[in-house]
Amino acid sequence: MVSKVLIANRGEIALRVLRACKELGISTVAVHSTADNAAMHVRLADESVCVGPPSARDSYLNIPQIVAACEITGADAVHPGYGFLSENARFADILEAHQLTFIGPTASHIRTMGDKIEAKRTAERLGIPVVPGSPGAVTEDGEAMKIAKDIGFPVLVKASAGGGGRGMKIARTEKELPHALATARSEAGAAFGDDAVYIEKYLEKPRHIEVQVFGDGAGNAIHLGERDCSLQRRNQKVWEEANSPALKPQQREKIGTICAEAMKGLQYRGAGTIEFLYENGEFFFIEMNTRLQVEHPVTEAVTGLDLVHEQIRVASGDGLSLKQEDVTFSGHAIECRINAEDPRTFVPSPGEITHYHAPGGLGVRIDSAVYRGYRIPPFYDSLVGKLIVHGRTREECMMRLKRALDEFVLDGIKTTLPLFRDLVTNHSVRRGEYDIHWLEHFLDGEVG
Amino acid sequence: MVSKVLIANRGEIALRVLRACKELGISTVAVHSTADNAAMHVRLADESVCVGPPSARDSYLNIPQIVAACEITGADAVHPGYGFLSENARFADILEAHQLTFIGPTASHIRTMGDKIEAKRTAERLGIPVVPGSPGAVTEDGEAMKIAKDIGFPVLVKASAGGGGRGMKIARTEKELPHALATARSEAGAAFGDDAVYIEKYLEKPRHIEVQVFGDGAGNAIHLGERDCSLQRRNQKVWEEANSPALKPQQREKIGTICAEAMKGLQYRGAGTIEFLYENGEFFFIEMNTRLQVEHPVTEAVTGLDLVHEQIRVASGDGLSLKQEDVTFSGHAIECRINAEDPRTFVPSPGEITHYHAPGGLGVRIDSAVYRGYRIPPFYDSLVGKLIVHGRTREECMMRLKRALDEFVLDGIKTTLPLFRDLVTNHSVRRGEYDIHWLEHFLDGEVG
Amino acid sequence: MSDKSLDPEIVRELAAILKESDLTEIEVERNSLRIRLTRQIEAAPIYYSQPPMTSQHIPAAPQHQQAPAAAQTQAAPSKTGPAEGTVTSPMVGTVYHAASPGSKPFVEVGQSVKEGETVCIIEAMKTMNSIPSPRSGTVREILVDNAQPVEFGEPLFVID
Amino acid sequence: MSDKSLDPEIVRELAAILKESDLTEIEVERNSLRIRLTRQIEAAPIYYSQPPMTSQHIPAAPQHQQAPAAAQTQAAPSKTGPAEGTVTSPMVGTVYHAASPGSKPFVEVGQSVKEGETVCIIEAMKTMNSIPSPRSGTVREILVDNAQPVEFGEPLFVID
Repeated sequence: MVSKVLIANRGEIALRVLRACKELGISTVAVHSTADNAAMHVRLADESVCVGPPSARDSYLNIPQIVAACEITGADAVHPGYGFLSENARFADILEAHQLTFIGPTASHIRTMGDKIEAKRTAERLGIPVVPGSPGAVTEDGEAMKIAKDIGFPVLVKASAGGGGRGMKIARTEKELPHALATARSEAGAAFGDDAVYIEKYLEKPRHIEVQVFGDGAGNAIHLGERDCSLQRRNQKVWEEANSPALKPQQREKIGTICAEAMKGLQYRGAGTIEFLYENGEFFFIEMNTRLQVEHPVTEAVTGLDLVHEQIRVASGDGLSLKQEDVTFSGHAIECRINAEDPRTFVPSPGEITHYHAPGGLGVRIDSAVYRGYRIPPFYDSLVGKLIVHGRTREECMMRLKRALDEFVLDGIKTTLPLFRDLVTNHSVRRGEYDIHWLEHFLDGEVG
Repeated sequence: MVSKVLIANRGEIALRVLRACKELGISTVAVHSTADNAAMHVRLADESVCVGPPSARDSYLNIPQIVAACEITGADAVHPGYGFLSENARFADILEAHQLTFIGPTASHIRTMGDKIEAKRTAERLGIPVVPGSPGAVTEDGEAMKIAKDIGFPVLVKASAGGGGRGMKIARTEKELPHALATARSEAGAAFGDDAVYIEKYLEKPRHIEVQVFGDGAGNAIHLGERDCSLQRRNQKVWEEANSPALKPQQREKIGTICAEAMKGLQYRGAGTIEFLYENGEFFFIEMNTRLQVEHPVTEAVTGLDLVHEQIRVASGDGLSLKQEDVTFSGHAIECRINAEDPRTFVPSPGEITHYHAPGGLGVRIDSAVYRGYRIPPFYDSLVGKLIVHGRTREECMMRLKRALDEFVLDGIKTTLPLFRDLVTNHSVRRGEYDIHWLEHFLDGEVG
Repeated sequence: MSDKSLDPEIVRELAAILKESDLTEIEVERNSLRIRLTRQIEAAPIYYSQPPMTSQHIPAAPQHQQAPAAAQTQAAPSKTGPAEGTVTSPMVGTVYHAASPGSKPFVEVGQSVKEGETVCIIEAMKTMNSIPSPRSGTVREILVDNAQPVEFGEPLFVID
Repeated sequence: MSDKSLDPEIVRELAAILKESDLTEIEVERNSLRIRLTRQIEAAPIYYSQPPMTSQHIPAAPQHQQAPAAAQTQAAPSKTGPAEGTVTSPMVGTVYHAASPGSKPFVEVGQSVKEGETVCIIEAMKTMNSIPSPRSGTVREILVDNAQPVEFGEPLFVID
């Protein structure tokens, strides 16, 4: 097993990784910017190294400094957390060149999944369902109609060179298709100087469902069920749960098995997440994240596994601690991402935490690196903590979440706690009836 | 189900019960003395009633005031927690007379188990193993020898009227018995004016192992496995774990089944704990507690059940939520009782908590009613919080406990946290090799 | 205090009072102006499920908490503590100002009472308990309504 | 500030009051205007696994933390912050005072250096980086040993 892990991150995830290391008897090195001298992960680590000024580019993203920190401390492995360098293939390459263990997948897998087109192609090859559409640009209206009928209406006509919604038109019926094609082409031409368009199935009200996978890098791989992260605001996940209120056990097993088999085929190493849009019983690949996710604790709550322990095991060459048949799902878990933001406008609210008291009791987990008197620096993301609640049923989980939210004291800054207090009693959320657009509609006052 | 529960207790257990009520959608009434106006359970309850001055006798033990508090708030049930009125049969009777639900067993069962002799007789009748001994006073040396040989040496000769160790002699061999009898008789005569003695099996190095039981009051009963509470100081439990490091699964099932069957026979209602001394594979009944125990969270951690939910269900007449075959045991859990006491002298240390930061992360539960700025009143017991840690194995649990103890900040008063930091790395504790005398020897510097 | 000119002298005055009187906080509010001064001891955390006003003042003066039992979250109790001559409830129960509905109240404001004279009845556990006046004097205030539930220590009357 | 006229003098006045009267906080609110002054921030919690001396002083003066990376728990850093003329490390690595073992050190105490002159080498990622003096002056102190690991911002020399 690795003996000294440098944690190339900050905030709650640095603390999360530090805890796992301590529990495995592994020494820890915290790196930090000058803005994070007083951070919890720095205080609790066995050693710490300041690697640069507040700007992330010069500190947490500064590869030479982080490698030098490994050298002067004798760390033999690096855990990148999420964000920052976690999906940086070059970083993984450099660590390897320095005989340092990167606790994550191979640089080549990071590269493959980091490229949208390559990722989709790879997913398709591995048997993962992708959004059906034209294989490439469609130039002829007759061909377009044939493809559209094949995949079924509604369809989306998208500019091949596109982005940002321009050159994007929905055709809900056969009748609407010619007009959609014409409009998209002319918009695409005007916007990108290239009028090539392609056709894709359009999902009206999809859910975001993702499957947690784990591989040992030698062809063994398992899945740990799904997480439902449909409650999003501007593509930022806000509330995640496992299991999804929308899936039946057979569906879980089916998509899970597909993902696990794909990871076996890829000889994937470590933790990964395969993200899908889900609608009407069908899954459509979005992307794969080749790292630990923010929302991994809900999977830990329902499986009883420690995913960071597992990552370190795999990175140390000890393989997975369990087989697929040993994985069981028990109860229900929800995570709320508590951000230092105004709960309505989402304007960040850095500053000093004047009172802090986390809820406790049965089934409540807090992952947070803040404390009373801690000053949230304005340089990094606004996540101040995660509240993860487990119950035997979704109903019990929701009731427990409600009481935990009521107990939470976090003063001095604005947080999204009031939003969660609204959501936990909301009728639609209680019934699990939401899609990826629901939260934005709710915030706009369009749904109750 | 009951609709409004008055919680006739204070501190962490009042908060524990309050949380369960909130999770079940039941309204809560806190009662408190004038010393506890700022207590957490008062702050978080839907309603609160001050029932008297600081002295427990005039407030938390003041039955008329507590019943009056039910009247003015319209509470229809009372949860007594542990201690205070929890094993007061008269209180249970009075509540019944006022058509209030007592969340606990019948007054008659409280009475039976509250009387040492009656409890032992009842246990024996129900098939629970008791310490073998003479059925009553032994007057004749020959008879004494016959009994001693039957139960096996060493034996204890005890004054029938005794207490406090006087008139108590150990005979390790047949040869020692006549002298032990003579000495015990003369000491008993001198101390109690009654020289009657009886004989009991003497246990050299027993463990304290207790079985959690639950009955529905209608003849259905289950057991939830055991807790090992051998780490004690002056008969006060300090550290509890489930499962016991000393028991094999078959032993757990055997003693558990005996206890569950006994509770069926008794038509026991609610939560109860049957305490045993355990030595060389044998169990010997000590007493039965007809209430929730301080250490119930370790059972919750390994079974996934919420014992207070279960108590409220049963008290509401909804029966047990599960059958014996649905009970499973998963992983290992340890509870540390953090007291406001000097960690070596155990002198209480009331006062203001100047810093408080509880550990978080996977597998860590905190049950505590204190907070930064809270002033621990000198009138009640010194428990400031319970740290409960769960892991997939005992080793993982111990490592997690160690890192959680390292994170715990509780300043301004002395606490027993340093003792637990010593224990968690102690060789004997790590191997689970301890009996009920071990901790006192350890504190005296006699074991390492 | 006029809106336009905040005289710093007033704050200095308050600060001096705060210090010499060993208080922890002074708050002055008049019309749109509000001045608050604090000193030393940390305030306890504010809990979400109760209005901060109530809970914040409890630690500072526990014996002065006077929120009616069944309505703790309704109104903040008097922040200054009981007035001289306050008679508090010795028990939990329901207050009655008269021996039976419709009969004359035991006491009224302005009335003289003798020590030991019944000033109200508190019902608890179906029992009517006569509450005697702790002193002879004049009833200045009646602080509870008829049939109001009270907790231990809750102010009932001002008699001096 | 547009609320009629907030004379900054008032804030200065309030600050003086806060300081001289040993308060911890003053808050003034008027219509849409609110003034709040606080003083004397509490020390952060003390963590068990690190000596309080180190961690307590971090919040007060983050830029002054100078504990050597690999020996953070050994000694408390200077509490007063770097002296005038301190040259800090621009990178993480291992300091060498001479170009090769046995050769003459780049600088010694009392020696004059010119701006841009190499004062030491820091090795990081197998690369030797020359560290130039940021100014011309006299070497007053050498704060790190040869072959000592340093973190970003760690004081190396005092040159004035």
